[in-house]
Amino acid sequence: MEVGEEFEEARLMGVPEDSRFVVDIEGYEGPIDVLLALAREQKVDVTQISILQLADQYLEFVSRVRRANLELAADYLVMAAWLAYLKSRLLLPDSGAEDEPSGEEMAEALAFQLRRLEAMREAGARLMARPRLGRDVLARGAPERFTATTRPVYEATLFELLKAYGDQRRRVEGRTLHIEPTEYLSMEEALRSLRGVLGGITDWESLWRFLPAGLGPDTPSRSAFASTFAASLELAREGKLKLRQDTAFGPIYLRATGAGRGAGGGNDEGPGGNGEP
Amino acid sequence: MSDIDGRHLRLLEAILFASAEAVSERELAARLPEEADLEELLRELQAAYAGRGVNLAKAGRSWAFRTAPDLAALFTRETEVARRLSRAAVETLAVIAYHQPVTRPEIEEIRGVGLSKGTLDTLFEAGWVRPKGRRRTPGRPVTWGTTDEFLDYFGLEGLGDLPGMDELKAAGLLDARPALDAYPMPGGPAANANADAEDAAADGDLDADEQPEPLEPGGDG
Amino acid sequence: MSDIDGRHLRLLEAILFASAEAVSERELAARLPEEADLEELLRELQAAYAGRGVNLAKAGRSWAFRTAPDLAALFTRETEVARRLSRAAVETLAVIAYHQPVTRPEIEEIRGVGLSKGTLDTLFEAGWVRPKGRRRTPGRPVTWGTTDEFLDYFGLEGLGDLPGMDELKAAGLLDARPALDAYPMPGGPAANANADAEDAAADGDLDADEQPEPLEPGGDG
Repeated sequence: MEVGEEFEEARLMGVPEDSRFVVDIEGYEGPIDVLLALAREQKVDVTQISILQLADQYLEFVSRVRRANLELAADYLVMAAWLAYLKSRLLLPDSGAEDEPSGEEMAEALAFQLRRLEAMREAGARLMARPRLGRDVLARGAPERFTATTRPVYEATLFELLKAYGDQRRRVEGRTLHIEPTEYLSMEEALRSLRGVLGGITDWESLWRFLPAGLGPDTPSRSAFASTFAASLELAREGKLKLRQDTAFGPIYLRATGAGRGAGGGNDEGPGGNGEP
Repeated sequence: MSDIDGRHLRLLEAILFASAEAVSERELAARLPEEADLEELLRELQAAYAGRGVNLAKAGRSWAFRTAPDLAALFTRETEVARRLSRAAVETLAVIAYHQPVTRPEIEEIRGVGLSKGTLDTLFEAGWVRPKGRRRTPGRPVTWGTTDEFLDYFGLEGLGDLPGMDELKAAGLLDARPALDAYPMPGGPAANANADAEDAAADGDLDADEQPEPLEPGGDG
Repeated sequence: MSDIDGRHLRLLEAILFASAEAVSERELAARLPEEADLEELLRELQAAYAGRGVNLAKAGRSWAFRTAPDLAALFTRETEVARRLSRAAVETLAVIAYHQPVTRPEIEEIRGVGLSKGTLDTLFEAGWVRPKGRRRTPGRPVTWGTTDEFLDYFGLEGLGDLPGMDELKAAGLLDARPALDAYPMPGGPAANANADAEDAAADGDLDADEQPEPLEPGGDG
């Protein structure tokens, strides 16, 4: 609970005023936090920031961090990619795609997110600045109870109730724990699944349509995405399908090459664990 | 009255109110501005509270606010001793809330320990649980469930407001161990309880006299 | 004023005075004679204590005597160490207070970062937030809101008194409008958080009226 205090100190170092930028990503809670800090640097009033400039500042921030050979969490890179995309959308004429938001809409969404977060930070600060019970305002120091008779009144809080349930479940589960395999989609499974449908893909289709069906609800979709994507690369390498991506970070399409079907079944020459029975 | 400083009076009132014990005149004097006339202030304050629900009482050379003695009789519901529930009782209550209708042996199985005699009694006495019906299994054991008073006391609109396991976990009330609730309990009613829970509670009405099909679907055929 | 029963007023005063915690209107009503007009009594009592060293403060639907806020500076000696909250906890508390009822994914979406483990836990344990109900959206996520204790702690009469509430509302900053991740962002901390948010927030209040299935609880109808 006190962790945040440390964060706050580090944070101050991350937003220096001089050009000798002290790169300290530890100080930030995430990419949005960095963006907000950068926006504050840019303008005191968050409603007036330039999103384009902000995108540049963020990308510069990320490249500085990487130059310093610091590891960046994936979230930061994802945001960088998104901002690069947003930048291109803002700079290039509208492609006219119907179902996609315009660059301006995306920029406005980002600005809104930043304003809203800023507003919540301020609200939190104002809340904490209020007179508080036990510090500025005092309660009755000597609460009285009448103990003439002794019919007991039991007390418990909802928190205690839920905590107790959580604790006891953990205790009991702990005693009879059955470790089940983590649900994830292996590369082999993805390959197998993709090979199975390969013949049917005669026209360009989005790769994500080929995530295997019947995944458990807990399978992390990222695992399924990653494996299926890797499998598609492998099959492309084998010449069994073609991949296409029209824009950076755009959807990926795939199509079987002519001979697709024949190789589908038993061809196990792929590298890696395909030899597993 | 005219020579009384209202600010001093307010401060004295607040100090006496917030103190856990009677405050001595010496301490009061130390905490009030030097120019304050303590004796006069106390007399004034005592007069202000005379005949009210709360009086300013003097004990030796110390002062304290006390509920007016004649009201004691009216505090009928206050004449109760607050008692914290034992850990076992809280846990048992939680199990009943989450798994109802549930029999005593099932509670024991879920908790992994025997239920001591007084625990259910305590919860029953508190008005939070009650017998709900009987299982149609050999021995026809009584099933237990929570009452409206339980919901009322814990500020729940309905049983549906009890957070689910995943939410308990998300709130930090459960260990971080992945998919804790996905691990089946070995046999036993609890396992089924969990598995069925979702549609099980759909009709929500636990009050049917005779609770028909309980936790083990076809438990004994 | 003439229709106020002095004995009721004294009793109410005594009950409130005797308690360190705020007392809910429900509980007050239960402790007063049936014919007592609680609303009127509270108004009368509040007026009687206005401007004194001790005031009758309202916190949501609960009431408590509290020392007057302007005396704070004079109390430094009594002050207990105020609870220190992490930045994340303060921010989370603000999001819950201003956006309630709000689900965990929505909190994460607004803050742009996942909620770390103990944060909600801490606020819940402090008694400031609690589950309020469930959204009528897929998954029926639990919504969170603040408690009367929260209001009491920060000296607020109601949610409308939250600092800046009106301006924030007017500026549209409390809208459940989808922000960033409604747009194609690959992944992101809260990429899926928003999926439900839209209609979710549309129905605004906790779905008090319908709360069937407990997720886990094996209520087995």
